[in-house]
Amino acid sequence: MSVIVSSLEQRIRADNLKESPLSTQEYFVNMGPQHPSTHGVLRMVVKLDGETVREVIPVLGYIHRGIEKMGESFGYRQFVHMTDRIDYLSALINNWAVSMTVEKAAKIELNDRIQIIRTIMAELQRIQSHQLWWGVFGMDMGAFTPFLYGFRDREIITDIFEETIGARLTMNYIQPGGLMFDIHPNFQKRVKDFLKYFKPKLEEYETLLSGNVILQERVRNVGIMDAKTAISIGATGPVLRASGVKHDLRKLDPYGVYDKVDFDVPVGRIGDCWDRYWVRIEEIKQSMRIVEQLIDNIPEGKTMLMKPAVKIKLPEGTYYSQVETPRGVLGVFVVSDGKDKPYRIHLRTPNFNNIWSITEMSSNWRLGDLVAMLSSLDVVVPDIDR
Amino acid sequence: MDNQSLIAAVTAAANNIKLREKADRAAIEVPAEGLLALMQKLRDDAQFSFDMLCDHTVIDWLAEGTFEFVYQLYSMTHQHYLMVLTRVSRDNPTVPSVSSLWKIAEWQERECYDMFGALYDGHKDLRRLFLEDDWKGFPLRKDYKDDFMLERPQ
Amino acid sequence: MEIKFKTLVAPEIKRGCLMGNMFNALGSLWKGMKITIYYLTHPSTVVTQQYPENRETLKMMDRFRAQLTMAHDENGHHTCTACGICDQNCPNGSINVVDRKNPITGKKELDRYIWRMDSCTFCNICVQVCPFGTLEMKGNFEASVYDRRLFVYTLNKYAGPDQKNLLKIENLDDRKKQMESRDIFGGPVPLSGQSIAGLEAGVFDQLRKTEEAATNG
Amino acid sequence: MPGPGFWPNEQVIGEIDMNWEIKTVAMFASEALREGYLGAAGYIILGVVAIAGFLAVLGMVLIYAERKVAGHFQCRLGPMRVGWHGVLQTVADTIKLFLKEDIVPFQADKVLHILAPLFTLLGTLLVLAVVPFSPGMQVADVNIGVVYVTAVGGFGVLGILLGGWSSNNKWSLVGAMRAGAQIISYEVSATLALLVVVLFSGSLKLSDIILSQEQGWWIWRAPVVGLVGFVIFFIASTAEINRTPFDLPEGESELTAGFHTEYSGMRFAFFFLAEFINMFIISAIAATLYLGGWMPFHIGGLDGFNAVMDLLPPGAWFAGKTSFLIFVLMWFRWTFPRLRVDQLMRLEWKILLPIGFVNLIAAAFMVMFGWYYGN
Repeated sequence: MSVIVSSLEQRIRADNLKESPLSTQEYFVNMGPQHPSTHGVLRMVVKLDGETVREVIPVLGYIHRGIEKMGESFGYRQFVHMTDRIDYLSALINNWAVSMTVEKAAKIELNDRIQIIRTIMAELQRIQSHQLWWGVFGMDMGAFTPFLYGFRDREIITDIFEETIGARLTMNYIQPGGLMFDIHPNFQKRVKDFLKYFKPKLEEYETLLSGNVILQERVRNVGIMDAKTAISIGATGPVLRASGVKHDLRKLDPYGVYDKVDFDVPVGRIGDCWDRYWVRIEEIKQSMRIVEQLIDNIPEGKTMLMKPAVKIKLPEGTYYSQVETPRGVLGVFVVSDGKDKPYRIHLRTPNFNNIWSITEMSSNWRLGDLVAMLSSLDVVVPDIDR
Repeated sequence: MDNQSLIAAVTAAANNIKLREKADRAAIEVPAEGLLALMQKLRDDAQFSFDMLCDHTVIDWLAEGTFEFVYQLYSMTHQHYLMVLTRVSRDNPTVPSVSSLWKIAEWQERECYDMFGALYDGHKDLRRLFLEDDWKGFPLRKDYKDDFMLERPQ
Repeated sequence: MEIKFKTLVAPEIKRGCLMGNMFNALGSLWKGMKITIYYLTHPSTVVTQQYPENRETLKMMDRFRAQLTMAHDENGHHTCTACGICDQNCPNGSINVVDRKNPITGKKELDRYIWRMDSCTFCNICVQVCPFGTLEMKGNFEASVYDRRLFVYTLNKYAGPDQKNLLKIENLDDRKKQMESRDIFGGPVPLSGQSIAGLEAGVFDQLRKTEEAATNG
Repeated sequence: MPGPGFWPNEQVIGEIDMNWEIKTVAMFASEALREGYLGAAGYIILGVVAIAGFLAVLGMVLIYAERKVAGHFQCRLGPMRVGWHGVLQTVADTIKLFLKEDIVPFQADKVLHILAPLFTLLGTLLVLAVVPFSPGMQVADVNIGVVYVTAVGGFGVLGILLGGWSSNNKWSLVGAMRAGAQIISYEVSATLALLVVVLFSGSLKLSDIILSQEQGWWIWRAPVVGLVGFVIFFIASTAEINRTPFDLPEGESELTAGFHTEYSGMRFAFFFLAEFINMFIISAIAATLYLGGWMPFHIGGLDGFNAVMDLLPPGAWFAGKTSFLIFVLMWFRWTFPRLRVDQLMRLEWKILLPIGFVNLIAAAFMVMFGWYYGN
């Protein structure tokens, strides 16, 4: 058995040797870890031929914090707050994923109040994540104004979160066995106000950016990824749906109350940047529909079904459950040996898979297209590195 | 296909397959030698058509001296899951690479190499994914120690 | 397997004639420009908050997790029994409950409740698990200081029995005897009276005064 | 070669009522030269100081205006802290940039790295010399003004190319190459659009071009052709000065900062200043050629109306037109996304240039047959 272990330097050197003397000189540039459009500390070694991208090698690990290792020394309830920090734009949904794994393993049946509040919170989180993405997408395309419009509207949702949860980004609200607090008395009113406020704003988004001819030219037929590649890469969420695959865990493997609400799943046509853009914009509308259906129908009930101080012990075995975050499927894989701490906890994060599609779709496009593709994948770097 | 019939079909399709108890999904254990052939079958057989490698990771069973390789398979056409597990010795943790079957396996295997020192036979570009190239040791192993680690007070 | 749920499919690209495309393109640009000029001409849409100037009107939400505080009632009694559940449940060891034997009765009681704000992740688990409702997350969000060693707070204002045990003592003077006052910066790390390498003695006293002045005023 | 009288309107331009007194600093200087060198030198120094002072003040005002306008476009307030509503913000920034360390990257071409921002600023300064602010407020009224503007305006690209090349940074180099390709391409369209006005007015001198618009501005006096020419000139000039949607050379999200990635402190400030002054210059040139410069809004034949329009001083007209065009540039910048490299080239060579050619030919015919208002 021969297993070759190499390093990045060796890889680049090998590529340099392969160049034929007749071709124009290709050169490597480091895009990141400090680059405005890699949204954090993603580093890509880009092989360029003039302005044309020949190859992209993502180099990861700049924000690797060993959350899985830490998880082995945390109790289940304590581990929940670590998931706020993997994909900080879907903190509540990540909390839900861990809580759901624990609840399934410990066989806790939740009441409707908890499930409905969780669903509303998750959908609000999805909306605000997509709002931020929309703004950042505009900025990567060179239009700075959408960035601030996106943030302006996202602020209202973060205020709603702040009122009920007490935190704006790393929330740790959905806990094994229920919710950390009951909702604030103002919650329903504020959410309804937000929906009323945001609907015309969403139309504005579409006029300002989606309809713009320059944006259309930039994103149409750029970065096409077909369904087969997308599945083979394991891409999930809007990236997969944009490629035309009808896959949404909220429909296929419903958790919460997604089986009781009425919503559609937007699906793209060819899997270009425009489809990914369109899918996300449509998802905002669908999420608003879900919230609208649920916000007036929150039943009475307890919001915490476990004693908070009790250490949770899961029976021996392996547990795997998944949720649909704004960026795709987040899977939590827990190996329990019967103690109050997981023997091994592994997070299957959506961005880890999604980011690799950049290596598939980027060759022979321009540098500006690379930025568009990267932005259309909606990458959150801590989610890749964990 | 539901879990029962899926496991029945998989067991009929290949030899040496054990059912994995204590798992919340359909799960089977196979020996490392038959892994690649089984995976090929699972992907290509229209009955299973597991076209997506949802997740891949390793469990370090320190007390037993083994590594357990976990493959979470998902089928987009049939919407069913299957967990495939295989055990190898900790001393020579080598399994055949499935990166020829699923593209993402290349990166998932690199992560497992990075974190556990698991080796994959037939992997084209096996190098560290998250840590530096000159990092000593494999952090997610249970017996990993380094100078910066803090012990949590129990 | 059939896909049972309803899906929306992305609309196809509309291709018109050359001149039509050109006018559509210019029209789309103009529509975008109309939106931005709307916001320029409507100053009421400005959302900027002039932060240090609007301190008077700025109100944080009541559940906002700014700082961990220990509730003291009007007599200055807290309800902490030094059980240490919060200490055990804290994910990153930010809480250190130091207990002691009461010099008079010999019972276990709280000496110092030390909270390290610099390592706290504000996950709120300590508040949630406290069986006596002693802790709460609230207060001043402007926590920045010039020396991070000042992030080690002692939360209890006195060392002594909790509210329940104190109320058993009828005589107020006897109560006072059991309560030994504790300082917010009196924790072990920054201000225990020891000099720290590189800093002259008395620097912390000075810092403490400024901090206190800032918190009170 | 057509003989005299071939151009039907040849006499018309000569017959324009010259009631505007055109005096420039250069004229004063040459008059003073007859009496001695000292006076002439005084006028020359006056001109240089006037331009330099104007440049500094204008740069600050424009930067402040851009930040304020951008802020309100984006539901923000813009600078609010330094001075009343942040009016001194640019002063503070300038002081900061002056005090910052001037970094020359390792293994960079030092001489060129230091010279590059000066080249860019120089090109800008030279164009400023012929901008007619108002009758008499002009440093030099060159009789080949339009050619001068085109020639000297192209000087700025040299600084950008040198800066990008000498920085020893791949991002800078990509930015500089983009800038080179873009500016040189778009200069063609801009020049073609300038020629339209030269045809109509029959002169290359900027003051003559303004005077030829006494009966009305070329943008509407030459039906369709004037408007098309104006739009082409404006788009091409936007691309020439690297502003959104054509800000590829410094496209922040792609090239970090493009050609000035490695510049800091004062040298960065020079690039920055040149960018803003360029914005003023192209607005001023567009206003001069198509919107009559300092010439009030006149309609040939309506003397009463024209008299009312003359109540506003010419300087105010110039300032108004120019600031409107500058505002439009800012409006573009804070609304549009950026184009891609190949789309940028396609827009120039496949759309703007053919339209520009057709427009020029149409203009030539219109001049020949006198098909324009006020003829």
